[in-house]
Amino acid sequence: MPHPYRVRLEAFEGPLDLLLQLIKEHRVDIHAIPVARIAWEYLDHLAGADQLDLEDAAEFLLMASTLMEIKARMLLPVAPAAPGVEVGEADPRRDLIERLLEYRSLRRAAEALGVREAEAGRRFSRPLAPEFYGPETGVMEPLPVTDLAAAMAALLRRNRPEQPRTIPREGFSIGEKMRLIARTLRRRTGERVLFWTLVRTGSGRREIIVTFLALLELLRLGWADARQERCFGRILVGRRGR
Amino acid sequence: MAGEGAGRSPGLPAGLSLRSAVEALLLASSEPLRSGDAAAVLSVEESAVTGTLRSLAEEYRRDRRGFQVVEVAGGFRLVTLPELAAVVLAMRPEITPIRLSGAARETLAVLAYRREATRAEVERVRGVNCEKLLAALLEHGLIEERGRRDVPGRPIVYAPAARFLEHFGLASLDDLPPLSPSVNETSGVRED
Amino acid sequence: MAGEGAGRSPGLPAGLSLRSAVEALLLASSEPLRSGDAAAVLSVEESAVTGTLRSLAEEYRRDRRGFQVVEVAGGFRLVTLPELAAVVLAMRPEITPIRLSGAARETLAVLAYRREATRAEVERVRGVNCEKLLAALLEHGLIEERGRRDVPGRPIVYAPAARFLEHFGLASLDDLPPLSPSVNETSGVRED
Repeated sequence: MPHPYRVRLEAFEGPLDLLLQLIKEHRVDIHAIPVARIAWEYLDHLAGADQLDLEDAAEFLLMASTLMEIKARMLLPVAPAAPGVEVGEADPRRDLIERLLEYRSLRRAAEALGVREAEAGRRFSRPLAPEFYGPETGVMEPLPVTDLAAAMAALLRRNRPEQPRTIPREGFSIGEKMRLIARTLRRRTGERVLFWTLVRTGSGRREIIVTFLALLELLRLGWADARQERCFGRILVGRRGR
Repeated sequence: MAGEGAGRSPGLPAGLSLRSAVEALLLASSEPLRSGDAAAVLSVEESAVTGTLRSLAEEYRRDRRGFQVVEVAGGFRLVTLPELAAVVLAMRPEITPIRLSGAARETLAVLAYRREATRAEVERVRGVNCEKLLAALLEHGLIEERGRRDVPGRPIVYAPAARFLEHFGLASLDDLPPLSPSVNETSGVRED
Repeated sequence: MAGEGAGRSPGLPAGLSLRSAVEALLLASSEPLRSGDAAAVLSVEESAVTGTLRSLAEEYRRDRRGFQVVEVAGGFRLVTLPELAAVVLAMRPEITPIRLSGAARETLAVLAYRREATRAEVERVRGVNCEKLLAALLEHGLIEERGRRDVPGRPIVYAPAARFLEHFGLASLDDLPPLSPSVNETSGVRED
């Protein structure tokens, strides 16, 4: 029996959610659930579900059996509770009603939180990725100006003709590599990149190690995450969600 | 975390106002600025810091600055005006705010309004298995483990973490939106 | 990078000033804020943004705020006052302050004592490649580009920036400590 407004089960957070929805459609008081009717419709939904993933469906099925049980017990001439009448101790619906009320209260709380979440998501604080620590805060180690003069004097003394030319060595530090990795990851938001793509081609062992240490530092700071499926396997690096 | 450096107290540099020092700390803080930490660093009374923070908040509002001081997760933070969200996001598309799923919000609501709960308690209220969800929330730092409950099986107790407060813009758990008593349809049943 | 979102232009929200919008962008920007990008996002002329940034810088200085607007390579940035560095560092011990290496000091010294120099000129004095170093100093706002020299190749001319003076507590470049005369004579730095 197809339901006119069949919904996919995944659209519901769980059996309680589905039940609440059905009750709402009938515009009845939770305290006076017409169990027979609701149970029928509930089963319809299960039957009409596109696909019943066993793991996800277990809870829905459990609720179905609870409903059937309540329905059966209500057929027994023990507690003749007319609709709208306060639910008595013996009402087989009591447990279910309490759970529904509690769940509905939770739903409302979650909705209220959702409003706060949306508001909070519209305010942005200063981004403090590790790569910006220094310049971001404008913090520089104090240096007396006399040091500058000394540097210049030394430079001039040293700077005589015929001095052999020094070939500059490639400099790299962990901080520099952190900035580099962070920059790469930021440019590829949502992607994962291979660790090796973070290492420049032709890098020496020392540079690779420094890059790796920089990655570890970013992991420690919670800025990036990395996965390695097995020992010596490839390492996939991504930016960690905010 | 923010308190680590509070041991050293360089104090307020000569010629600078408490206002400008607090402002600088607010800007440079990677987490909500705790007034106690700021007070320790500046060698002043905590009440002086809180007072300064509140008057800064008032000053920014009055001067119609593009940012405001908000109280969140037990501290203070300098944030952009919500009205300017679209502008900021157009500039920095990579910071699209995360919105949690309804299931995640429900789970967090149970933990937040009850202050803490075990997995079984969350599952009883929600009526569904919450194992994966709790693991995901833990991984995102929104909740934390808080010991074990002294009942058979010694289940882990979960509680909202500071990050939860930050994500929802709450100053503390006392700042949670009040649970509205069911207005319509029910016959005077108070919820929870 | 900062320009990614500049294509979309939400424009200035009604009732908000350009000043507050630019201020918000300055705060939320992870990289130096480019006036062109901000102008595109706000749908205004770039000159309006630059003007606003300069008047904000002036306003913060006048009001003795704890932060300032500095112009660094590629844009503008909101940073804490250098005098408050010790306080900020005490609060956030994880921040590694920018430390000027010996090489950086030498390069700055060359630029400062000569007032300005091209990369080739700096390299001639220092005897080593200075490309990366100049880029880093630019990024930190310690030096700035000042046009191009009218010689073959039209190389960029670098000069110490306002931030350099601030960092060393100098009112102007004339306040630099004099170099001992003997040294000065041998190379004729001042004249060149």
